[in-house]
Parts: sequence; structure tokens; C-alpha cells
Amino acid sequence: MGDDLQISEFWAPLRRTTQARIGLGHTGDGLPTAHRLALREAHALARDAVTTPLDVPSLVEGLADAGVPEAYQVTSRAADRDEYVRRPDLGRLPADLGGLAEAGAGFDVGIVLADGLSPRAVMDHGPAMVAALLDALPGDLTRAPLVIATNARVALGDHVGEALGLGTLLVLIGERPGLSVADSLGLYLTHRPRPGRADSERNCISNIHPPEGLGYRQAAATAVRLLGASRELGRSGVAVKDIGVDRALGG
Amino acid sequence: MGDDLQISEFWAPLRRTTQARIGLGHTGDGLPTAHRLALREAHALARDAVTTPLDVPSLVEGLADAGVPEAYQVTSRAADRDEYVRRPDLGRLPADLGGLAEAGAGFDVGIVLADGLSPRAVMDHGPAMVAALLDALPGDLTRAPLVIATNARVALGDHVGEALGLGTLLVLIGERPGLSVADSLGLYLTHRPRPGRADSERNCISNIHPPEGLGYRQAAATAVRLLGASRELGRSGVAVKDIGVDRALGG
Amino acid sequence: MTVRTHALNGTTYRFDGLVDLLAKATPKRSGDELAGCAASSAAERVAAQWALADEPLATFLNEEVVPYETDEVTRLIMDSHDPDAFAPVSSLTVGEFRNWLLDVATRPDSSAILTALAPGLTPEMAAAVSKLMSLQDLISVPGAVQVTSGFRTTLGLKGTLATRLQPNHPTDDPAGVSAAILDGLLLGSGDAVVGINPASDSPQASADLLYLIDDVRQRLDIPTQSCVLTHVTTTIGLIEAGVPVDLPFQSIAGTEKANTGFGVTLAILREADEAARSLRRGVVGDNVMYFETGQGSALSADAHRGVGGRPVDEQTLEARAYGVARAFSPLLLNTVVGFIGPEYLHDGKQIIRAGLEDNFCGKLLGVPMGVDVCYTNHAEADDDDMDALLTLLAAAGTNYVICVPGTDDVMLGYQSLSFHNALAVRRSLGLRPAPEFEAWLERMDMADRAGHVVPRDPIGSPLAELVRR
Amino acid sequence: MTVRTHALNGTTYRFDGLVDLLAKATPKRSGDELAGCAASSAAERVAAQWALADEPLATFLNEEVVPYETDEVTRLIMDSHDPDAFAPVSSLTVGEFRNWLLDVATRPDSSAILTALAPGLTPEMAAAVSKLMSLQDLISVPGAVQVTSGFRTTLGLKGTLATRLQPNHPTDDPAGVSAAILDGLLLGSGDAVVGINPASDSPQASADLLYLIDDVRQRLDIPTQSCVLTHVTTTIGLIEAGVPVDLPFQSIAGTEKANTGFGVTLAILREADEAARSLRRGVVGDNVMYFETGQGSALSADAHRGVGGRPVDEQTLEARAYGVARAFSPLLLNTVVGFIGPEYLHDGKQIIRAGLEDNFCGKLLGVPMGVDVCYTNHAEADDDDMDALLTLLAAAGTNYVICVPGTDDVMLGYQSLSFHNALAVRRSLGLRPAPEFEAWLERMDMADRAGHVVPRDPIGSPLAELVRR
Ligand code: B12
Ligand code: B12
Repeated sequence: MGDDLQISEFWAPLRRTTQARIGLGHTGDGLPTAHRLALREAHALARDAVTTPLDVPSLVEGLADAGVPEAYQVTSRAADRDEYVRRPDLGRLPADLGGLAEAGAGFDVGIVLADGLSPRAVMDHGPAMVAALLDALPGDLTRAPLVIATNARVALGDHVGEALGLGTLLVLIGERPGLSVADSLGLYLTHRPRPGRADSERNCISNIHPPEGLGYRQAAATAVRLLGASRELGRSGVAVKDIGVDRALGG
Repeated sequence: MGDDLQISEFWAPLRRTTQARIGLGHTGDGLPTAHRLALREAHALARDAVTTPLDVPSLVEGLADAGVPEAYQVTSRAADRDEYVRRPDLGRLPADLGGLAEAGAGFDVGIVLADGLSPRAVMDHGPAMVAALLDALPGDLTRAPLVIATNARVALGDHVGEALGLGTLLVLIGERPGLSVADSLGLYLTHRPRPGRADSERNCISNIHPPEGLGYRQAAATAVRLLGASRELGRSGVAVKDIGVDRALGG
Repeated sequence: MTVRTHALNGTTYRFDGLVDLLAKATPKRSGDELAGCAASSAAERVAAQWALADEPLATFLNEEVVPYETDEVTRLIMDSHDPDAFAPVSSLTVGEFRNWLLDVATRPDSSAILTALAPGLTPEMAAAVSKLMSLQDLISVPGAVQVTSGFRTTLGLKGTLATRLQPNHPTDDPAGVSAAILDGLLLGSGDAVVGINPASDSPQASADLLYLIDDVRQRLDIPTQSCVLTHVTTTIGLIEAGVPVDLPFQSIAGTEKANTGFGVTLAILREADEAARSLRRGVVGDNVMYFETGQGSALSADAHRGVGGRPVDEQTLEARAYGVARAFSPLLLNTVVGFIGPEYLHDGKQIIRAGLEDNFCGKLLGVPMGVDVCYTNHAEADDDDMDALLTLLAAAGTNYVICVPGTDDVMLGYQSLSFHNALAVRRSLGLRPAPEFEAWLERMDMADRAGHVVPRDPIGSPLAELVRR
Repeated sequence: MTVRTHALNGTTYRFDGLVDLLAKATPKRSGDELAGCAASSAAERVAAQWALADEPLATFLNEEVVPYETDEVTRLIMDSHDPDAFAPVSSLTVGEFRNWLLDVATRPDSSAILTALAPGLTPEMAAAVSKLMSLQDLISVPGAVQVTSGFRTTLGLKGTLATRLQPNHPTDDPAGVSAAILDGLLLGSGDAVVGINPASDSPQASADLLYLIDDVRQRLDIPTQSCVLTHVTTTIGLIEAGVPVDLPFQSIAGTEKANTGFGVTLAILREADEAARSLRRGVVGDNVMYFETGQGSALSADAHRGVGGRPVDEQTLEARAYGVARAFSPLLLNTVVGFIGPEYLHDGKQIIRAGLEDNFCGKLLGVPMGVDVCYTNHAEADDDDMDALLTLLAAAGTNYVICVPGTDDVMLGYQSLSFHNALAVRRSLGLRPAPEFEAWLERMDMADRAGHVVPRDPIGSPLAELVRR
């Protein structure tokens, strides 16, 4: 048996490899008090991450700083965060897409930035991720203007995608917050989006939150590969597998 | 072992002695389905008994039919049944006793009829119980007019009692509804009521709901005995015991 | 008053003295919200728990929760504290004490260690550590300590779960009460006590019921004890009058003022204890007192204030009631956890947590704990919550639970467990009745080898004579 | 469609067909409210339960819940129904069937009787009877039946509780995954499976992880199985490519349309099952499939409608997913009960009830059930609720639970159990690991005689070599 110092020295380098709560030790069969309270604390804060609404003006500022041109805005039929959580059906339906009329229609690809279950993820990682995507997308594809969606679920993007006449829809959305990771973005790719698309007709790139999670450039590179494959196959979803992960690509 | 008929014949006369759910049988270690569902049904109905408010006009009618003269009315500071259940502190405080001013003050005894946790108990048994009390009270004691109290707890009576300058307060109140007995009245007697009286300074006669529960005349007789003893001792409560139950008295 | 502070996520939370700290560290509870002492957010609650975890246990010997000068419960607790028993944990903080307890709970000699510790703990220490514990901790620790008591049966042995048979009747009618006793006995209930709440306050009615149960017990030679849960002063009178009293009962609470509200003092309880012991009716033991308690009872009597006039949280006050009880080495103490109403424990979740806290604190303090697993019809709870609590308590080694016919108490207006529930949980967790009672069940051909009760129908059962007159 | 009616307290309630009746008889649940099929009052719910209790079990063989013509799950259920196995209960109503089950549960040969019955039951029958059961019934019955399966360990033996070690990582980093595996093994976890959800959808990433776990297993000679929970079509490809696959995984649901939404059909599952079996990697058994399910998954894919286009309640659909699973004799199936979110199970109370229903229905249908005892941060639940559910499930004989480091899954964004929780509940209820794994723990000096895991710190443990490279 090692002493406490040895044990903590053993775990220290391992803890740098994962955010998982490893090496907590044990007291009898239980979690030591400090670790238990840390979990209670994280729970209180994670619950706040769900209920705090997206600060759209700051997000727009953040996007501008990242060099992303102005964005359109849509909201779902869920009136507030509480209804959003209880009524995913409403979160999938846009309240009004009229504002998109002037955006034009018929683009190869378009991005929707949605608050999802973690507005914080969108604040922290949205601008940089959008920038990385715009950077990585093949130059010959036409791009729709960016759309910010609030109280939104993934499938709300299908309505936006149809309204904008997109060839491929990329929804960037706040994944539900965990205890240690409350700022994770997911990317959902849908070929020829339209209301009624099943999730099996999409592809997903998840856990985007550098430095611990997936990096922006790597996520963007995967998205571009999936985009290419789905345009070639004429569909997205389970039939499309990402064969080319290049582990050398950094965050 | 007996067969089902024998068993049900065995329990039949016993069931007439108590409302308790005896002789339900068993299936393995469990309650047979029909009995379990009967309990679920009773639970749904008992919950309604708590939340349905007292119908004061019908109660006044019922009192008139029982020969009880008109009554004053007070309500507590609890705004509705829901607040009443959550906030017993508010149920103990009168919203406004101004209406009692014209009732006069300085009586030997007064009755408060309070909805408590079972308005139904007050509807079903209140008028007859008040009548029985008025009948049994010694003729030489002066009587305050009846007061109906809504969203009320027992201790609200202390405020009424003080306002009316009562020697003895009798609160008749709806006891919380059970699964089989949802209409039980309690009687709480307080000598020289005033705000701040502890429950140990009161006496209680409980489970008034003939035919299965205590009868009106028997309850009234006990109340009168307790009243006499407390007037003699100069206080009510634990020091006063009811020594004279006369089992011959009927409902 | 020492102020504690804790910073969390950019906000610094302040706690004014131990009373405030304990209240804010308590899991969400309607009674504390009613009293105005609850944490106002989940973050504040966790901050209080962090601060409480750092508090030395020894603080509780120096800083009072309810003033010593004005409260005889505090004086009892402080004056009877045993520093030698306290020694093993005297240098620990509350957080470290939790760790210590969980570690001890996995040792083979856990029961001996915890039994020796009990006189060194104050109720406030037990309450404090419970506030840092998970539900599972509240199962593991009490499950590792055995607190036994005895009269005609031995209660609390590891691997057993006993029941109180509660045959209440709205008019105390002897025929109705007997029918309910028969029902319970046929389903193997009653090894903790056959205990009736009398509807009437009349001493004569209580005496009648005591004679009734005593007669049943003697005719059928049942190893159990009887109790009529009338006010303790009435019971003292009955003992003097020669009525066969096994166990004096009293509701007690955690402050002197609340006990006064119940019409009792420590002196009265002592008198009852001595009077009942002097009868020497016990066979396997001489524990004679029966107490009931419940979170919220002090608040309901406006007797819940501590140092500085601040409201004390209901769970800490509940633990103090166990501090009262243990001075009398009772046979039985049960919290009536969901009995009083939703203003003190709002829903099934709060009732479940409170029931496990009570069982934990009681056993830690050396009290032979039982629980009335119950709810009222104005609470947000149902029988599923009770099934859950019963199973969890059985895993947590509670001594006994209360059972009535078909969960429905027709006099007190609430639902407790049915006799069936006790049989099922015993089978699921491999628990047995109290040994003397199990032997009786075997004699009556009502228990199999594994100690499982074989319920009986009345035809042909010798028990049926109870109702044949 | 046959209309059922039931009068209660002066109101007559109508139920349009079996679909409506089942939905209205379901305990309160947010997902059914979302789908618009829930009872609108407690009284209506009880009325539906009365009507359901009177329904003959045989009705479920004649009246469909989801149309046979358009749903391959219904066809699978109906076509594989075994009338001989059904015979003992064929004349019973749903209410009588509940009585029968509770009676059987107390017999010594309960497990044999219930095992023989399973092929005679349809998922809808199991769901129906569960709706009439109390929480305690949902513990007693599954506790009385043993459903075993085997690969390198034997799972489901009475008196055992196994765990899935879930070492997820947001980028599937091999170092991070290995660290979490080490953490779990030091706490004695992993006898059901070491199973990773890959963050990436890339077949190469999954292959890397499979090689990683297989290497750990072989180096330390651990009797367990590995799984990477990627889509089943990816796994089929990996098997073809010669990657060491023990168990193909797939999320499944109770309707054809929901499975299509998940990208699978029965034919694809069959292909995966056969491909994995052909590898003959099992030692003590050849059950190779791993499934996950959860109340609400069909509704979340808008694939929850049955006969007449009516919404089917989520619990009935969940039971139908077990109907899918049992056709493949899986090694593992677990409901991810609180995983999906509050829109399907609103709070701790609903999660607890659903977890016990799922375990009951699964075991009754002959599926080797486990449960991911878990909740999300947008639900009204906390770790106390999970402790309660875990303890209740352990009493109800669930085969295995899922464990992660410190309850916190850093990739999936939710809380499951920690490795500690499994140790504590095993000690409280006297349960042991899977026998082959227990023997390994003993060899590693990590289990005492009673089968209690003795957790290890890494210094000096041979396991530590896992992370030394
Ligand atoms: C709830 C309850 C309690 C609660 C009260 C707390 C609360 N917040 O409600 C608790 C658990 C603390 C309690 C304690 C006791 N109770 Co009590 N209680 C009841 C119960 C089940 C329901 C009362 C009710 O519905 N009231 C109506 C509501 C609307 O009124 P309320 O203002 O909210 O409640 C007040 C009264 O109920 C009062 N109260 C409660 N019990 C008693 C007992 C007496 C003697 C008095 C005077 C007042 C009183 O306290 C409440 C708060 O002020 C009744 C049974 C019944 N079927 O009624 C027994 C009942 C009234 N209690 C009884 C007894 C004996 C006691 C105790 C004396 C037991 C003991 N030996 O210590 C103690 C002490 C009571 C005291 N304060 O002096 C007996 C009274 C018998 C009699 N005829 O005198 C009853 C009938 C039950 C029984 N048969 O055992 N009780
Ligand atoms: C919740 C969840 C589910 C739920 C979805 C139901 C619901 N109501 O939310 C359930 C349990 C049904 C599920 C199932 C599956 N999931 Co899933 N899921 C998640 C999770 C934990 C959170 C998603 C989230 O927060 N979304 C944000 C909210 C705001 O969006 P939403 O509109 O409410 O939710 C939609 C999407 O989440 C979508 N969705 C969920 N899972 C998946 C998976 C794929 C491939 C796609 C395209 C869409 C999708 O379904 C939801 C309803 O439309 C993520 C992990 C994470 N950290 O994000 C994994 C995750 C997205 N799922 C994953 C997988 C693999 C699956 C399955 C394919 C597993 C399997 N082998 O069958 C299935 C099938 C999914 C499908 N429909 O095709 C992977 C995707 C990996 C990848 N890079 O492709 C993830 C990243 C987890 C993992 N690593 O295993 N999932």
C-alpha cells in the first residue's frame, strides 16, 4: 500500500489525460466527503447551465470578433427554458421563419447555431467553431447566412434548412451539460434537410469543447469529410461512416 | 383451511364492528388485486376531500335546518386550499375579525365550526353536532353566537375566543381525511382562549362521525363534562381527564 | 455567535452561528422553508455543507444549538455527554467523521465500535453528519450497528425486522379492536408491540383496552408486549390503579418548550419509567418506555427556536428528541415520519430521506429505532413511496415498523404499512421476526424454516377464538 | 376497437381500445403526458386500472397494440408466442395474473415456474400486469426469478450483482480511457462488461478501443467481455475486418419505425448476432448481444403510434423492446432509465418506478436485465434518488448496473452510479460479483471470503501496469 502522497503522485499524470473523476479513493465503500460535496456542487451549477438562457447579443459580438458576418435569428415554439425542457416537440418547431425570407434560398450548405441544452456551450465554443467550419468548407460550395436558433432542438434545423433550400445542413447545438463538462457542442449534419427527417438520416460529431474535448479544426475536418461523402452518396446518416479520422490534426 | 365462502362468512360479522380493512386475504405476501385497487381509488377520492373548499351557503342552510340560528363568518390568512395545506401558520391567523364586533363580547361559552382538513366532515356532521352541543350545554351558561371559520386551524379559534371574550372555546374542526373515514370531526376545548395557547392547554374529543365513529350526543356529553371540570379547575388541558365516560349513551 | 463563510462560484455565503449553518446544510424540506431557516438555493445549501464539513465535532460541545439555561433537553444532552466514549472521534471535523463512519461500517467489528461510541455523541453531532451523507450512506452505517432492547421479545437483532400491530378504532370498541388484532396476528404481526392509540382521552377507556390486549396475550401465550398510547400522565395513573401496563407511551420532541406543549417534562418521563419498571413485567429485558417523535413536531408547537431566537431545522430537533429518549433506555422509539403532514415533509422524496435520516441518527445515538412508514392524504406521496422507504429501511437495519389492516388507519386518518408489506420485505431481504415471536409462530404452525410467516386463514386457526365470545 | 368502460364515484370513464386502456392505466409519467395519452386525473387512472384488471390475458393475443401488418416487432412477438408455455395462465384476467405472480413468487420453485412461463407471455401482457402492481410487487416478483446468461462470466445468478465498467472519454483518448479502466478495476468493477461509448463514429476509432480493452483483458487475464457501443452496422464491419469483437451493441426500441430511426432492422440484428457467435469467443456461454433501451425512445423518434394511429404509452413500448431483445438471447440488456431526460421521466419518483417496471417486465419475459441507474441535469432528480433505485433494484434481483468514475460521465453528459455505489449495495444486501470475476478478484487479493471487494490503491497493485507504457 502506498501513502497518500505516493497515491496522489500516481494519479496526477493520469488526471491530465481525462476529466473523468478517477482516483477519488474510498472510505469504506463510500466516496470521501470532499468528493461527494464536489459532486453536489457541480450538480447545483450544471442545473443552472440548463436554465440560463442564451445571451444572443453577446453571442453576436463573439461571432463578429471571430470574423463571422451577421446572422439571422429564429426561435422555437417553446416559450421559455422551462417549457423547452418539458416540451421537446415545441423545441423542434420554429415559431416563425418569416425573417428568413430576405436571406434568399438555394445554398449548398448552411449552419444553424442552436442553444440546445447548454447555451453556455454555444457562448464558449460557437464562434470559434463556426469560424473553423467556414475556414474548412470547400470554397466551391455556396453558403447560406448563419442562423442562430434559441430554445431549439436539432430537428428545428430541418425547417430552417428547407426554408433556405439547403443541400446540407450543419446544426451546432449545446449538448446537455454534465457535471464536469457543461460546455460541449454537438454537430449534426443532414443531407437535404426537411421536416420529418429521422435521426438515422443524420451524422453526428459530438463533444466539441477543446482543450479536453474535440478541437474545432478536427471537428471541422470531419464535418467536411462527412459532407463530401454524403453529397457523393446522395444521403447522410447511418449509411455514411467517417473513415478518415486523422489523429494528427490538433484542436 | 376453510374455503372462500366459509372465510367470508367468518369475517362478515367482524367487519360490522370496524371500518378497518380486515380479512383482505393475501396472495403470496401481497394484497389481492381488488383490494389494492380499492385502496388506490380511495386515495384518489380522499385527496379530493382535502382540496374541495367548504360550501358555506349550504352549511348555513344545513345549520338552519338543524335549528341553529345565524352564524358569523371568519376566514384565515391562507388564500386557498393549497396555501392552507402548505402554511399552517397562516391557517392559525384570522384575516380580519372586524365582523365579530357587533356580536358582542363576554360569554361563558362559544362554538367555532372550522373546515380544517375535511370540509366534508363539517358539512356532514357540523349542524347535528352543533345542535347536540347547544342541547347539552348547561342552561345557565351564556352562549356566544356561532362562528364559521374557513381555511382554519384549531388555533385560529383562540383569536375568535379572545375577540368574543369567551370563558370556554369549543372548536369543531374537520380532521384530516383517511381512506375509509373522510368525514371525521374533532372537538377541541380551550379554557380562556387567547392567542398563544399551547395544545397541552386544550382537551380533545375526536373521531365524531356516527354511526361508525363517536355519536353527537355522546360527544356533547363528554364536552359538557370536560367543560365543567375545566371551569372548576380554572384551566383545560392535560391536567383535566375525562373520568366519566358513560358507555350507555348512544350516538 | 461565530460566523462561518464559504465561497462558491464567485459568491461568498455567510452562516450566522451553528444554528444557521445546520439549517442551511439540510436537504430541501418544506418544514424548514415554513420556519424560514432553509437555504434559499441549491448553491447556498452546498456552501453550508462545505462549511459544516470543516466544523470540528468538538464545537458541538462548546456552542449550543438551544440554550442550556432555558432548555432542559440541552442540559440533559450536555450533562450526560461521555468524553471517554467521544475520544476516538474527538479530533475529527464533521466531514472527517462521515469518512470515519463509512470506514467503520465495513469492518467486522463495526457494531461494537459504534455501540461504544454512542454515549460520546450528541444529537447535534449525529444530525450534522447526516446532512453530509448520501442516501446510501444513511443505509450503510445504521445497517452496520445493532441496537437491541427487550421486554418479552428481543428487538433489534441483526437479520430481524419486527412489527407493531396497530388495531385502532374510532370509538375504541373492544369487538372492533379484537377483530383487527386477529387480522394482524393471522398475518404474523405484533412482535414489537400490540399498540393501540385510544380515540378517547378517558383513563377508563385506556384501562379497558389494556385489559383486552393483556387477555389476548395471555390466552394465546403470545410473547409480546402491549401498549395503549394515551398520555403518559394517564398511564402513570393507570399503573397506580393496578391496571396491567407493560409500556408507558409518550410523544416527545427536541426542546423543553415542545415537550411542555405535549404536556410532559423529563421528570414526568422519569416517573413513568420507574413506575413501569417497578412492575417487573418484562421477561427477556426490562426496557419499558415507548416513544414517538417526528420531524416538525416542535415547529408545529411553535417551540423550534434555539440560540438567539433563531429557528432550528426540524431534523436537528428530531435528533435531540432521541437525546431525550436514550436517557430512558426505551424498548421502542419510532419516528412517525410522514404522519404530521406536508407542511413538514412535502412529498415522497422528503419523507424517504427523513425516514432514513431518523433511523440513522437514532441508531447512531444508541436508540432502538423503528419507523412508522406513513403518509397523509394531504401530502404529495403514495404507497409506492412507502414501499420504497420500507425496503430502504429494512436494508438500513431498522428495528421495527408499524402495520395496520390494509394500510388504512381508520382512527388517525393516514396510511401506514399493511401487515402484508412486512412479510414481503422480510422475504425480499431475508429478515426474520423477533426470535421469541418466531418461536411462537412456529408453535402455531405459522412460520416455515426460513422464518417466513405462513399467513393463515381464520378457519381452523386457534387464533379465531379471540373473537368468539 | 372494443371500448372498455368503468364507473367510479358517479362518473363513467371510457377507454377506446387496448392502446387507450393501457395508456390511461399507467402511473403518472411525463412522456405519456407529452404524447397526449395519459390519464387526465387520478380517478381516471384508477378506473382504467380496474378495467384493465378485468381484461383477459388472452385478449393480448387477439387485439394488437401496434398493427401486425406494418410492424415487424408485432410480427416477431405474435409469431413467436408459445401457447404451451402460456397455458398455466391462459384463462386468467390481468388482475388475476397479478395475484398468480405474487403467489408464485413465494414458492420455492418460483424461478423454474416463471422461467417456463416466459415464452408464453407477450410484452404487452407483462406491461399490463406491471401497471397494476405496487412498487413492492415489482420487487418481489423479479426477485423470485433468475435469468442467467454467459460469455466469459456468468451473469444473473441469484445472490449476485454485476457491473458494467464504463470508461468513456470525450475524444476516445486511449490514455484517458485506460486510466478510467484502471480506476474501475481497482474498485472491483467490470464483471458484466467493460463497455465504452465511443465519442466518434469512426470505425477506426472503435477498432482502436476494442484492441485496447482486449489487450487489458488478456494481459491481466480478466474474465470479462469487452464492448464498444458503436452502431451495430459499424460493428458488423469490424467483425468482418477481424477486429476482436466480443459483443455487438445496439440501441433498440419497441416499434419498427423507432428501430428504423435508430438505423436498424431485425435482419441487421440477426446478422450481427450470427457474425459475433461465429467468432466463438465466449467461454462459459455464447450469449453475444448487448442492447440498450429506455422508456421514451420511440416517442423521441415520433415512432410511438399504434393501432388507429393512437399514441402507445412509453412503458408498453419499452416492454416491446424486450420482446425484440429476447429473440437474440442477449448477454446484456439494460434500460437507460433516467438517461434520455425529464420529458419522458420527469423526476426521481418517475425514474424509480420506471426502473423497477423495466426490470420486472424484462425478467418476466426472460431477458437478462440490467439497469443504467442514472439521471440528467435537466431532470428533477439527484443522487439520493439513484441510491434509492439502486437499492430497490438490488432487492429486485437485477443482473447488473452501470458504473463510471465518481458518478460523472464526462462524454455522455449525465450521472450514472460510481463504482463505490455498487460495493456498498452489495455489502448492504449480501450480494457478490459474478463468480468467475470474484475468483479473479480473489487471485488479485481484492476480495474477502464474503465476496466483498477490497478496493485497492494503485501503488503495488499489478493493475497499475495498465497505465505504465
Ligand atoms: C396530527 C395529530 C397530531 C400531531 C399534531 C401536529 C400537527 N401539526 O398537526 C402530533 C403528532 C404532534 C400529535 C401529537 C399528539 N397527539 Co395528536 N393527533 C393528530 C391527528 C392525527 C390529526 C389531527 C387533525 O387532523 N387536526 C385537524 C387540523 C385541521 O387541526 P390543526 O390545527 O392543524 O391541528 C392541531 C390539532 O390537531 C392539535 N392536536 C393534535 N393532537 C392533539 C391532541 C390533543 C390532546 C390536543 C388537545 C390537541 C392536539 O395539534 C395541531 C396543531 O395545533 C389526531 C387524530 C384525528 N383523527 O384527528 C390525533 C389526536 C388528536 N392526537 C391525540 C393525542 C393523544 C396526541 C398526544 C397527546 C399523544 C401523546 N400521548 O403525547 C400528542 C400531544 C398533542 C399535543 N400537542 O398536546 C389524540 C387525542 C385523544 C383525545 N381524545 O384527547 C388523537 C385524537 C389521536 C389519538 N386518538 O391518539 N397529534
Ligand atoms: C440523448 C442522446 C440519445 C437519445 C436521443 C433521444 C433524445 N430525446 O434526446 C437516445 C438514447 C435515443 C440516443 C440514441 C442513440 N445515440 Co445518442 N446521444 C444522446 C446524447 C447523450 C445527448 C444528445 C444531446 O444532448 N443533444 C442535444 C439536444 C438539445 O438535442 P435534441 O434535439 O434534443 O436531441 C436529438 C439528438 O441528440 C439526436 N441524437 C441522439 N443521439 C444521436 C446519435 C446520432 C448518430 C444522431 C445522428 C443523432 C442523435 O436525437 C435527439 C432527438 O432528435 C449524445 C451525447 C452528447 N454528449 O451529446 C449521444 C450521442 C449523440 N448518441 C450517439 C449514438 C451513437 C447513438 C445511437 C446511434 C446508439 C446506437 N448504437 O444505437 C442511438 C441512435 C440515435 C438515433 N436516433 O439515430 C453518439 C453519436 C456518435 C457519433 N459521433 O455519431 C453520441 C455522441 C454518444 C456516444 N458517443 O455514444 N441518443
